[in-house]
Amino acid sequence: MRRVRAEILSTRRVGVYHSLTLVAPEIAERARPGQFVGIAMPAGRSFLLRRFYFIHQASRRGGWAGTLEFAFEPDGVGAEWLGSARAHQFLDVMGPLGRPFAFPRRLTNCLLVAEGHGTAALTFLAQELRARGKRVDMIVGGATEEAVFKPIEVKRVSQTVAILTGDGSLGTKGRPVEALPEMAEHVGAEVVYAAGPRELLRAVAEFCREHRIPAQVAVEERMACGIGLCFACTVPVVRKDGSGYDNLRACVEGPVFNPARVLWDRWMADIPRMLPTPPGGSPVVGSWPG
Amino acid sequence: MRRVRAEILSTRRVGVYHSLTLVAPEIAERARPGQFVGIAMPAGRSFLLRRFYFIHQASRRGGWAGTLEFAFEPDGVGAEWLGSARAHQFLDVMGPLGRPFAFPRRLTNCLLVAEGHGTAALTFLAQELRARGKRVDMIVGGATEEAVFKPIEVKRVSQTVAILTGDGSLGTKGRPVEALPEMAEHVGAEVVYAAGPRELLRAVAEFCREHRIPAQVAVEERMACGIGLCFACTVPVVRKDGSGYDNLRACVEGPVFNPARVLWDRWMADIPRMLPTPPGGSPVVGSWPG
Amino acid sequence: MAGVKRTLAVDLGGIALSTPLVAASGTFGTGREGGLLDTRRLGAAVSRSITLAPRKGAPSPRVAETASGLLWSVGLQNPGIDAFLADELPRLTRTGIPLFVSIAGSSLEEYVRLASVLQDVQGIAGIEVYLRGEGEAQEGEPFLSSAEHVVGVVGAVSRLSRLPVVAKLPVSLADLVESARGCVRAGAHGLTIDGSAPGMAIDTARLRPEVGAISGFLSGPAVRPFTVRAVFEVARILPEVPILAAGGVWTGNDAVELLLAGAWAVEMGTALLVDPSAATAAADGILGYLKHKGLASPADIRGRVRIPEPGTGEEAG
Amino acid sequence: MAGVKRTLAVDLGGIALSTPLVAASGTFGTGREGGLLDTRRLGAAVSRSITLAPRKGAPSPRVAETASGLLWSVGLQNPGIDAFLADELPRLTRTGIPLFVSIAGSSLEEYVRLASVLQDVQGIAGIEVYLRGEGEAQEGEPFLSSAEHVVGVVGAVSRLSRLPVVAKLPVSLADLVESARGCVRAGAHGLTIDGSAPGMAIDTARLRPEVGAISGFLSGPAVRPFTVRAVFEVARILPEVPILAAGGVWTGNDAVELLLAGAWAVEMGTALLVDPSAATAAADGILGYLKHKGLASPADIRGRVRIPEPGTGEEAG
Ligand SMILES: Cc1cc2nc3c(=O)[nH]c(=O)nc-3n(C[C@H](O)[C@H](O)[C@H](O)COP(=O)(O)OP(=O)(O)OC[C@H]3O[C@@H](n4cnc5c(N)ncnc54)[C@H](O)[C@@H]3O)c2cc1C
Ligand SMILES: Cc1cc2nc3c(=O)[nH]c(=O)nc-3n(C[C@H](O)[C@H](O)[C@H](O)COP(=O)(O)OP(=O)(O)OC[C@H]3O[C@@H](n4cnc5c(N)ncnc54)[C@H](O)[C@@H]3O)c2cc1C
Ligand SMILES: Cc1cc2nc3c(=O)[nH]c(=O)nc-3n(C[C@H](O)[C@H](O)[C@H](O)COP(=O)(O)O)c2cc1C
Ligand SMILES: Cc1cc2nc3c(=O)[nH]c(=O)nc-3n(C[C@H](O)[C@H](O)[C@H](O)COP(=O)(O)O)c2cc1C
Ligand code: FES
Ligand code: FES
Repeated sequence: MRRVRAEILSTRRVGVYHSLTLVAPEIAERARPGQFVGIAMPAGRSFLLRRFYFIHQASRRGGWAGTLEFAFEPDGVGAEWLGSARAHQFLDVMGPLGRPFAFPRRLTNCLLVAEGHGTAALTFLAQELRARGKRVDMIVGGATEEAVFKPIEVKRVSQTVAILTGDGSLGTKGRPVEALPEMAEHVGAEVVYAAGPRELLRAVAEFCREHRIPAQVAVEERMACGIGLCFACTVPVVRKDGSGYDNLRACVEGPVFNPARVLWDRWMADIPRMLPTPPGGSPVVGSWPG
Repeated sequence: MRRVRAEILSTRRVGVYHSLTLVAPEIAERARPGQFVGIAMPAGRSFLLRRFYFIHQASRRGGWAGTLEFAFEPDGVGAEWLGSARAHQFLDVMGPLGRPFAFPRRLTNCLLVAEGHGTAALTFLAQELRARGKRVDMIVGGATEEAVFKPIEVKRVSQTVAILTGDGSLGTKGRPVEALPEMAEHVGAEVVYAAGPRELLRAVAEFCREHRIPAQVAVEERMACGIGLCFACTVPVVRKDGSGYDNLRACVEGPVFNPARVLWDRWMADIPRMLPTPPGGSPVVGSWPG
Repeated sequence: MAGVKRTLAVDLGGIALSTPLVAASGTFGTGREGGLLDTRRLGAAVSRSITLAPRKGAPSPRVAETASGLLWSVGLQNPGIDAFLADELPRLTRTGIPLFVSIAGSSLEEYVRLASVLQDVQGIAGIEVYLRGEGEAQEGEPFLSSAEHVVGVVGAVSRLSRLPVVAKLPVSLADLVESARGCVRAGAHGLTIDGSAPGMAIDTARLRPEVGAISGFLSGPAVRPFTVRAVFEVARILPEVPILAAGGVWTGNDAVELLLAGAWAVEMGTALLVDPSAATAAADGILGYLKHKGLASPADIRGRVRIPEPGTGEEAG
Repeated sequence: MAGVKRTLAVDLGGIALSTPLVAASGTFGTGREGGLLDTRRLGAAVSRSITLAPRKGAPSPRVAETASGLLWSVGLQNPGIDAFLADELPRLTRTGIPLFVSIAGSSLEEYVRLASVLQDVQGIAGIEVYLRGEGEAQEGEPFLSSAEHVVGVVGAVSRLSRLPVVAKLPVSLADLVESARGCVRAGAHGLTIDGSAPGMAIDTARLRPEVGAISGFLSGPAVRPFTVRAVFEVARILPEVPILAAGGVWTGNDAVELLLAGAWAVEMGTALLVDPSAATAAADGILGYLKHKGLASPADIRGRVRIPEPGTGEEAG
């Protein structure tokens, strides 16, 4: 884990995404799939928090040695600013953050399921799995063709590929999770990895539990520090001994979790919960009672 | 008074100042010396308020017709941002704001005293006075040579010039106000105009009252709206009939005031103080003769 | 959703506004400035706060910039109620925008006298009662520092007034929710919940307070979370009472946030000072939101933030 | 000024800190994270708030970004005092930075038990008492909602404690100044004035609160004016009492502003989360300021904001 002033080597548009390549050897050398970086916003802005992005590429060898790539949709204010950054500008970058995906020791057939920018994280994983002699198949998708991240690279790194888009503009119409049962059967999946929206991760969790396939998912939860200081980013995860659950920090104890142990209902509770009105009458919503 | 999206035609360094020229015909056509513009800060910053600058040039004729120039020291966050603006960028500009200097009808010999960026306002005034057949002499100054704004232009628009710098790096060592008595006598000043720090304006007020010379000064007070809505920018000014004083808004009732009517002690109270009304009542002073 | 007839109009319990955007007290000028303030989409405006006698206001500087905020202390500069009625009000009402007159006093008696004078005045939409404790201490306690004082003033004004009375409650008031309930029981027609709160800034170079009055009030986007919370809490217990929300509204999305929290309309202050057409932009933003959600009017989103029914919640502990 | 021996050291009434910069509760981790947090210029740190029993904390999301602010609601997630003492404290104290342990309870009894347990623990610089009303209602009134409750808790903890006790008072507390005075009379060694205050934000796209607990507390630069004002007011009446200021400190200049207002030291929370070396940068900033002004130590600027002598002023009204 390092914090560096990293120069932007290049920026480019990849469909709906912006992709930034940084010169950050201290981070690139240590980066593993599933890990992420935290980028500081510039001073004087009204938005203070770092933005966090999965590492898509980290080159340790060759002409690009010491570089690092990540990709994002410039939707909110922070990502929009980042999208306007130019080559040779410097960024305040922390990384690699979080626990990476674990590689299977014995098992061989790895099925990777990604949606949206999750694909950026999983192509990195695919490469590393291949380098370890694993078979990699991938299901990727997005709302539209433009939202499918680097489909050509995906094809390059995986044996077979299923692509699904919400509007059918590329591949099959639908969401990646829909291809999971057939694909898992077809490729003989022994391990499943996933990254993307919570609904996808949750569906993967259910499928894998049902079919007793070991799985790992990389989650996203709102973060403040990204390095474990503040307990902002917790996810409810059942203890190994099943004696209950703990709210674990996605930034240091994740973002990669065993989906079978995540309490999806609790984590995804669509509406926040609140205390009953106290006998006195006035609502106690001011502060969460812990 | 207009609000426009104005393109930056050019930016340049002038000593310690940044000078910006905007394409803003709607404002330039109406601008008169002593008036100012209000520049909006970009969205997403933690600093919200517009920054206000005296108009240094407003071209109604010739090749630069429709352009407008102002100058500033990039010391605080807002001015610093503005200093980083580049040609072809657009700014949200309001202007011309405030009441301009009045031109004397009968009197001829005008002495203009300026310090720091005040010189930017008064060179504009000098030009307009010259165009009306007045004699213009100027005293200008700043902390260092670099802080004397466009001394060559000053020389071009005035009959005689006295330059004073705090460190003696240009002209005489000292502050502009020190040259006032001699220069006023020497050039036979009939009217005095001033712009610059409050200490200067106050000294000009005292000198002119003593010597019964009509004067006008352009003040600066912190502003929020710049257009009269909020009463942020008030200056205590004695009523014409001497019946007391009013807190007048520098942005609409100023920034040009008759210095004889400004309650300098009250306005400049070094530590915040709520002063009692002077025991002798407020002084009765003549209004601007013209 | 074709066929939805969309409007920005809102009804504050009988006071009809063409939009839910209201120019906040102290940021609308005197009716003489005209020019740059874009009033087309203002549903109403509130005058600066008027006292019985003229007030010169606070020493300068009167404003300071803080992180996403504006610290201000104008000290209620105003010409007094008589001069206001003679010179200022006619110009303000001539704009055609429904006008609330804001009144401020140092004692219960002053408030009552101000309200009485306004009863016979034509063309006013209502009275907004300024309730910061600027008055003198009464029996040791600063005036307006307790819910009791606040409710006392609002009750007295409401009882004698034929005009709708809106109590402007600062979020920093102790017992805000209790005060709100009290004001309504005492006859207030509506409430303005004001997120601006007392603050201070120091010029470290000159070792002196940034504003002449030493401390001021903080407004602007920085304080919006306080406004949202206070509006939410008050609206939950007083869903039938028109609530205006002031504090940190800049964009259409900010306005929507406060409507969702329970506001019936929003006031804009700092935003108008910086961007004189902020209300028009905000109106467009609200319309865009309504359109996107397929809704017809601001009333459709009022108080619609989704929270659990009381009692169904479970402790996460 | 040659010859001035310059130091950042401060003495909080017997507690010696190498700098006036203190890591705020809830933003210093558990001692296991290490790595990026640059602790070289931290004069002290405060642990996250510890309760008797373990707490799982609030539902997610636990943070939201607002204009120059951070809205947070972690809900006091902590392992409980026993596990804290066994696993977390040893690591925290191993850093060598003076450590305050923050305690939080739902009742007077819980606070007393927490304080008792800490009496026998080695290596703690003091106790910071968290005083937000998170507890259950007592006789109808929410716990810690009044000065009386707050002073009661702080007094009970102070009486039994051999360790210095610092009461962390939220600026949103009714009667802040009275509470401060009461806490000191009841035995508190010092005070932390906390500018973070209850706020809420709503995701307008999804019509739901931005944080899982519905509302949270707002911290960060947005709230600094509240901290400055509260510190100024409390320090004026309690000039002999060590005051720590929390809320909006990011840069050295921010720290100086609060020292000028009367703080003896400042806590940094949000800034450390975003910039793990913010304290080092702030220390450099304070040193630069002292140098520029020719002063020797932070104590030389404490409370030195220039204001008029009481009594010489007149109401500007
Ligand atoms: C471990 C991790 C990895 C991520 N990897 C990627 C990635 O590779 N590509 C990518 O586009 N995005 C990724 N995100 C989301 C990313 O951090 C930003 O949140 C996102 O770009 C939106 O920021 P914004 O400034 O545009 O939005 P804003 O609306 O300005 O964000 C406001 C606040 O909410 C937070 N936030 C908003 N959306 C999310 C989200 N989905 N998850 C967590 N926090 C959020 C922001 O970080 C910020 O604090 C990742 C998040 C995490 C936690
Ligand atoms: C009528 C008028 C004309 C002006 N003309 C010029 C000019 O021609 N050239 C120039 O350099 N400056 C001028 N100023 C000052 C200018 O508006 C800015 O305040 C200055 O550039 C500092 O802004 P900042 O962002 O750098 O400082 P910051 O420290 O970021 O400013 C913080 C706040 O204080 C205000 N402020 C700071 N200094 C002053 C000041 N001296 N007067 C009023 N408000 C201040 C700022 O506007 C802002 O609201 C003028 C001010 C007024 C009122
Ligand atoms: C310069 C200024 C002057 C103000 N004067 C008054 C006033 O006289 N009476 C009043 O009730 N509120 C006054 N306010 C408060 C506003 O009406 C509003 O409640 C507050 O600014 C919060 O809204 P905002 O964040 O949109 O500015 C003033 C605000 C500002 C900025
Ligand atoms: C994520 C987070 C968690 C916090 N948890 C606690 C806590 O457990 N106990 C406490 O006393 N304060 C807690 N605080 C408040 C801080 O200690 C501090 O008082 C506040 O954030 C204001 O300072 P700042 O503006 O520098 O962040 C927390 C703050 C944040 C941002
Ligand atoms: S973001 Fe702070 S602990 Fe994870
Ligand atoms: S700055 Fe608002 S009235 Fe002058």
